Amino acid sequence: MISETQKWKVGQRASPQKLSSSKGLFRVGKGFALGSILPIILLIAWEIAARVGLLAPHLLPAPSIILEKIISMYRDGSLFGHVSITLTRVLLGFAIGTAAAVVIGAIVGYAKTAEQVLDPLFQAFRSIPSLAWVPLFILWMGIGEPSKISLIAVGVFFPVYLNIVAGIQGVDRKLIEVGRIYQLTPFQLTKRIILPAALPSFITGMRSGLGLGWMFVVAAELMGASEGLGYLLVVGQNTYSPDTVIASILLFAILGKGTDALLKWIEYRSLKWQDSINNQA
Amino acid sequence: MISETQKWKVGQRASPQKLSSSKGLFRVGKGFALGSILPIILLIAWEIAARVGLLAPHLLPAPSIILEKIISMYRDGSLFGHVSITLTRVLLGFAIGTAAAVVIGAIVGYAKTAEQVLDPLFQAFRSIPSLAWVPLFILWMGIGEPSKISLIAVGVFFPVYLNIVAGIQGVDRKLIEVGRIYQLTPFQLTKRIILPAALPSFITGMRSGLGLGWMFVVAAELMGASEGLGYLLVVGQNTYSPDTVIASILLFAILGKGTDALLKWIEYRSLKWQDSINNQA
Amino acid sequence: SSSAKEGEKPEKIRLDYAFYSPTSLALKKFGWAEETFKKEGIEVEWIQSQGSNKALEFLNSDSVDFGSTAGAAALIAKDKGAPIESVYIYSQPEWTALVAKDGSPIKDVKDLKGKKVAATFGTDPHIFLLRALADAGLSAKDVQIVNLQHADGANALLKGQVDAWAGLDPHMARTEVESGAQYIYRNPDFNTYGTLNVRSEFAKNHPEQVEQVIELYEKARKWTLENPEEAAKLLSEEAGIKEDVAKKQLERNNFSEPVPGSQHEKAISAAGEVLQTEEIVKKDTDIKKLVSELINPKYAEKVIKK
Amino acid sequence: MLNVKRLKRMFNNNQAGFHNINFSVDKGEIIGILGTSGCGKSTLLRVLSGLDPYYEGNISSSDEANNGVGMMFQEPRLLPWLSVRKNISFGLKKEERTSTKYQTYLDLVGLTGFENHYPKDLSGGMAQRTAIARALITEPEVLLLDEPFSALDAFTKMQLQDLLLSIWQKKKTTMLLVTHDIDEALYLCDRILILKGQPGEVFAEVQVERSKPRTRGDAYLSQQKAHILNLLNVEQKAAGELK
Amino acid sequence: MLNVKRLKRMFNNNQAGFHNINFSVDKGEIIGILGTSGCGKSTLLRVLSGLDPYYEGNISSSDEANNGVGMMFQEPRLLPWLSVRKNISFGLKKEERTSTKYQTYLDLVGLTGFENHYPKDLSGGMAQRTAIARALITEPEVLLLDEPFSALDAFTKMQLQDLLLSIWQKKKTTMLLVTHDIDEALYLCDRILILKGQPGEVFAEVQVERSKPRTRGDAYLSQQKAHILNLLNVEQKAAGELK
Ligand SMILES: Nc1ncnc2c1ncn2[C@@H]1O[C@H](COP(=O)(O)OP(=O)(O)OP(=O)(O)O)[C@@H](O)[C@H]1O
Ligand SMILES: Nc1ncnc2c1ncn2[C@@H]1O[C@H](COP(=O)(O)OP(=O)(O)OP(=O)(O)O)[C@@H](O)[C@H]1O
Ligand SMILES: [Mg+2]
Ligand SMILES: [Mg+2]
Repeated sequence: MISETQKWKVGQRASPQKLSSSKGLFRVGKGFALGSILPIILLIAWEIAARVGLLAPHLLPAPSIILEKIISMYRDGSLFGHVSITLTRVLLGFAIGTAAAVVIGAIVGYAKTAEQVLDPLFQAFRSIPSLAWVPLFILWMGIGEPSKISLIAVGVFFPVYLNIVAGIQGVDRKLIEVGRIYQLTPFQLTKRIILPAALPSFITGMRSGLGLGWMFVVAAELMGASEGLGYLLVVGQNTYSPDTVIASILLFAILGKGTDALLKWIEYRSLKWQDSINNQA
Repeated sequence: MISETQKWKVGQRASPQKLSSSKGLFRVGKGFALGSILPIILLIAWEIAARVGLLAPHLLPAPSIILEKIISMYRDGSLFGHVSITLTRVLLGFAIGTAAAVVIGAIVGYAKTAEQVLDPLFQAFRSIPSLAWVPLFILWMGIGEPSKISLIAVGVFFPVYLNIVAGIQGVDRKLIEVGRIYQLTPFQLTKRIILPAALPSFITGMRSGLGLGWMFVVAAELMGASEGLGYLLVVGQNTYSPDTVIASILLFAILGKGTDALLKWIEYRSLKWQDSINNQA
Repeated sequence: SSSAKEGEKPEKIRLDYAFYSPTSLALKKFGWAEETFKKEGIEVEWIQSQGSNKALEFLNSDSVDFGSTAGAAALIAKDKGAPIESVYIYSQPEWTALVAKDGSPIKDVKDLKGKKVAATFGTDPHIFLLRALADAGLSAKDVQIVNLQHADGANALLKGQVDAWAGLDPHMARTEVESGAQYIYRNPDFNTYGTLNVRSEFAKNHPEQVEQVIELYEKARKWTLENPEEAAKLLSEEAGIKEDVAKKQLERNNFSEPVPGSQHEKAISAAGEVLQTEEIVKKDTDIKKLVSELINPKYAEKVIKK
Repeated sequence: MLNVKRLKRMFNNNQAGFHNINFSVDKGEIIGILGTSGCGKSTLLRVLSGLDPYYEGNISSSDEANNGVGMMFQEPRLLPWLSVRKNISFGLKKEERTSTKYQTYLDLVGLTGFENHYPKDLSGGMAQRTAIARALITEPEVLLLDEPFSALDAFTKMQLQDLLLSIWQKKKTTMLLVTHDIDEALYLCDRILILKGQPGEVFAEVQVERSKPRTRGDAYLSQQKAHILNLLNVEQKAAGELK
Repeated sequence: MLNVKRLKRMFNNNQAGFHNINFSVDKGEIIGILGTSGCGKSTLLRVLSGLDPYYEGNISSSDEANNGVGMMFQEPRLLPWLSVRKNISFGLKKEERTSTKYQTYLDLVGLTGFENHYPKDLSGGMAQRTAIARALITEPEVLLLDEPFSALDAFTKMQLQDLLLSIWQKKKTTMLLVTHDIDEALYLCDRILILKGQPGEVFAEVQVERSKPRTRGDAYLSQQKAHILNLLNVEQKAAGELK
C-alpha cells in the first residue's frame, strides 16, 4: 500500500488538512469518552452475565452488588479510611523509593565502578517477591508504619532504578560532551544534562514503579494493618466475601489509574520539547 | 571544580590514555569480581552476626545453614524439580507476556485512537496486585499450568507494554519521516524504524517485566502447585521454617540475577550502535 | 515495653485480635483491657492477626506480646525454635472439616482415594485431612493434595477443580450456607484448639500481667457464653460476614475448657505425630517433650482456681 | 509536471514559515531554491514531499512519479542502528536490500571501506555522503534535496555535483535543490527561486540559460552570481569583491 | 601558546583518524583547518579540547585559558529540552543564566523573537546560529570552531564572519577554525593548515599575510585561493574556473 500523500498525481494527494482550532477541552473530553468505552462495555457484559446466572454470585458478584458494597462502605465512613491510609502509604513509599532510585541510579548510571559493585546486588534483589520481603521487614522494622512504607518503597525502587540507569546509559554522548566543554562537575553534568536527557525513561520508570507500589501495598498491609485496601483484600479473602475482594480490586484499579493519569500528565507537560510523533504542530 | 583536561596549561592536561588492549575476558572477570564484593561482604557479616548470636536462628538462620538446606535439597533431588519448574513457568509466562505487550504496545503506541480506547483500561489493571488476580484466574482458568503461566504473563505484560509505548511515542520524528519518504506501510514503519528506535526502552521493559515475572510466580504457585520456588516459599512460611523461606529467597535472587544477566548481555549486544557513554571507542 | 526488666511493669502490652478468636473481639470491643491496665499506667495496643502464621510472625519478631493461634501452628513454630508458650485456650473450635460439593458422589473419607483434595499446607485443615485419612486407613499418598489458600480452596471446590476440600471457617460456614456444600467428615477432636500464646520472655518478666490478661480473657469468654446472639452480631460486624454465617461459626466453638490440660496436650501431640510423618515437624523431635514445653497451664490454673 | 498555487504554511501565529508561493516545475527540470536562513525552504520541501499535510493552497501534479519522491533532508538522518551499507540500502525493495547494489553508490560517494561502520563512527561529511547515496540508490523520478553538500569540502562537493549531473543526464530526474551555495545553484539549475523574508515569499526567479553540463566560473554565470548576490541584499561592496 | 607534537589519534586499525600532526598556535592567532571530508579535522578539535583522551603524542600549552575553551561542534548539539534562550545561556554562571545577557547574542546572530522556541522548531541555520551564540556568550579565550557557518546563506554567513572578527578585535581570542569554505578561511585566518589523506596528515601550511580586517575578494586572497585549490587536488580546470 502506497501512502496517498506520497504520489505526485492529481487527485491522489491528500487535500490539505486544517489545524483544528477546537483543541483543548474538547479533545480531552473526547479522549476521556473513548477511554471509557471499553470499561463500560466490560461492566455491562459482566452485569448481564451475573444477572442471567452465568456467574455464580458467591464467586463473582455483579458490578451492581460491588457498587452497593462500595457505597455502603462510603456511608459508614470506612471507605475514606481505607483509601486515604493506603494512598498515603503508597505516596510516601513512592516518594522515598523514587528519591533513593534517583540518587543511586544516577551514581550507578554515571560511574562504571559503582555499577560494577552495586548493580549485580540490586538486580538480584529485584526478583525477590513482595511476599518474601514481609517476614524480613517485620524482623528488621517491626510492624509499624515505617516498615510498611519501606516495603512499598522497595517495590517502587527497582523499576525506577532500572529505567533511570538505562536512561542515563542511553544519553547521547554528543550532549554530554557539550557539558564537558563547559567544565561541568559530575554533579552539574548529571543535573543539567544527564537527568533531563534521561527524563523520558525516568518518567516511564516512575509510572512502572507507582504500579508496583500499589502491588506491594498488599504485602505491606499484611504487616499488622487494620485498615487499607490491601487489608480489605486480604480480609475479604480470609472471610470469604467476594464482594469485598472485588470492591478492593476495583478501588485498586481506580486509584492506580488516577495516580497514573497524574504522572502521565506530568510526562506530557515535561516532554513537550521531544521531537516525536505526539508533539507535532 | 574545573576538570583538569579542560585547561590549557602545561602539566594540567591529563596525559594521554592508552586504549587498554587487555579487554575481553579480563574485563569480564574484573566486573564479576567487583560485583561479588558486596554480596560476599553481606554474607560474611550475616554469618558472623548469626554465629555471635545477634540473630536468633529461628528467625534468620546463618548462611551456612541455608547453604546446607540447599545442598540437602540438591542431594535429594528436589532442588532441580523446584528450580526447573519455576524457571519453565517464568520463561513461558515471560515469552507470552512480552509477545502480547509487543503487539498491543506497538498498536497503542502508533495509533492515537487505539491508545485512547485501550490504554486507560491497561493502566487501571496495572496496579492490581498479584494476589488479587489469584482467585480470578482460578475462576477463569482453573488451577492447572495454563492459569499459572497466564498469571505470570500478566505480570510481565505491564512493564513491557508501558516501556514499549513510551519508547514508541518518544521515537524521533525525523527518523519516522525517513520511513514515510520511502512509503513504508504502517507495519513496515513499525518494524523497520519504530521498533528498532524504541529498542533501548523495550529492553528495559523486558528486564523490568522479567523481574515481575519472578514476583508473580509466588502468586501463580499459590494456585495448586506442588513444586516450585514460590511453593517452597509459601510452604516454608506456613510451616515456620525460616531456612526453607530464606533458601527460596536466595534462589529467587540468584535465578533472577542470572536471567537478568542474559537480558543485559542481549542489551549490550544489540545496542552497540548507540552513541552513548558506554560505547566509547 | 518488652525490654523492661524482670518484675518491673511493662510500659505497654500488645495484644492481638483475630476473627477466628471471637473472645478477643469481645475483649477489644468492650475496652476491658484498657480499663484494667490504665489503672497501673500500662498502655494497651491491639494488633490484628490475619491468621495463625501472622500471629506467630508477630510473636517471633517481638511485635506482639500475646498472639492467638491454632494449637498445631504454635507447635510447629515451637519446633522451629519460636520462644513462645501457650497459656490459655480461648476455645475448642470445630473450624475445619472435609467438604464436598453439593451432590458429589463422595460420601466418605474412603471415597477420596485417588481424588484431588484442596488444603493449605501446614495449617489445621491440612492436619485434619491427614488425620482423617489415617483414621480411614489411607495415607497422604492415596490422594492428591492440592495446596491452595483457604479461600481459593473453596472456590476451586465450587468450580469443580478439586473433588474435596479441607475447609476452614468462615469459608466453610459460608459454602455450607450459600451453596449447600456437604460434609464428608467432621470430628471436633481432630481440631487442635485455639491457644493464646505469650512470648516466653514476656511471661518470665511479667508473670502478673500474664495472669491479668488471662483474667480479662475469662471475662470475655463468660460474656460470649452468656450472650451468644450478641457475640454473633459482633463477629459479623467486625469481620464483615453475614450474621447467619457468624452464628454457624460460633455454634461450632466450644468455650468450656479454658485451662490448658491433658486433653489439649493429647490432641496437640496427635497432630504433632501426623506432622512428623509428613516431615513438617523435625524427625528427631520428641513430641511429648515439645508439647509439654509449649503448654504452660500454670497461669491459667492460678487465675481460674481463684 | 508540478504546479503550486498560493501555497502557504505558517507557524506560530504567522510569524514563520512561508506564504504566497507560486511556481511550476517541468519534467526533467532542476530548480534551485535560495534564500535566507529560516525563510521556509525546508518547510517547502516537506510540504511538497507530502510529509507536512497542514498547508493551505494548491499543489497539483500531472505525472505520476512511480518510484516515488526521493528526499534528502537537511540533516543526514541516518538510522543509528544500521551500518552504512544498510542505511544506503534502506529504501530498496526487500530482495535488493541484501544484494550488492549498494556497492556502486558507496563507491560513487567515496565511502569504500566504510560499509560496516555505524553512523556514530562517521564524520559529518561522511554521514552526509551516506545520506546522498541513500537518496540516489532508489533512482526516484523526483528528487528533493535540502542542502545536500553543505558539509563537504570543495573537492568532494564538485565531484558529487558532477555525480548529480550525470544521473540527471541518464534519467532526466526532476530535482528541487535547496542550497546556500550560489555557484552550486548556477552550475546545476535551470531556474533559481529566491525566497526572502520571514515568513518567506518568492522574491525573484532567475533563469539560467546555459545548457548543462556547464563550465564552472563561466562569465555568464559570474554575472548571474553578482545579480543574485544583489538580490540577496548582500551589500554592493561584498558582492563586488566576491565576483 | 599551544604546541602540538607528533599528535596521533587513530580509529579501527589505523585506517581512519589522523597522525603525525605538528603545529603551534600563538595567542590571538586564528588558525584555519582545511581538509577533505573524513581526514580527521573534527577529531583533532576533540583531542585539543580535551574531550578525547585517547591520543598519542604531546600537547603542551603555556598559557592558562581562564574562561576555558569554547567549542562549537560540527552539529548544533542544542539541548532539546531547553528553549533557544536557555540554550544560549547554557555555559554561563548560575547568576548570569537568568539575566538578559543572552539578548545581545540572540540579536547578534539574528534570532530576535525566537528566544522561546525549542530546538525542534528551528530551521537548520537557526539551530546553527543558536550554537554560535552559545559558544560566544562565555567569551572564552580559546575558540574551537567546527564548520560554524556551514548551514547559512551567503548573506548571513558574511555577517557572522564579521561578528567573529569584531570579537577577535576586542578580545584577541585565539581561534581554530575548521571550514570547507576557502574564502572564509582566507578572510579570517592568519595561517591555514591543510590536512589530507585518511588517516589525515598536515599536508601544507599557508600563511595569509594580510592584516585583518581584509577586503573580500582581494587579489592576493584570490591568488592564495587558487594555490589552496591546487593543493586540495581540485583539477586545474575547476580551480581556474572558480578563481
Ligand atoms: N568513534 C569513532 N570510531 C571509529 N571511527 C571514527 C570515530 N570517530 C571518527 N572516526 C573516523 O575518523 C575519521 C575522521 O573523522 P572526523 O570526524 O575527524 O573527520 P572530519 O575531518 O571532521 O570530516 P568532515 O569534514 O566530513 O566532518 C573518519 O574516517 C571517521 O570515520
Ligand atoms: N514545527 C515547527 N514549529 C514552529 N515553527 C517551525 C516549525 N518548523 C519550522 N518552523 C519555523 O519555520 C521557519 C522556516 O523553517 P525552515 O526549516 O523551513 O527554514 P529554512 O528556510 O530551511 O532555513 P535554513 O536555511 O536555516 O535551513 C523557521 O522560522 C522555523 O522556526
Ligand atoms: Mg532548512
Ligand atoms: Mg568533521
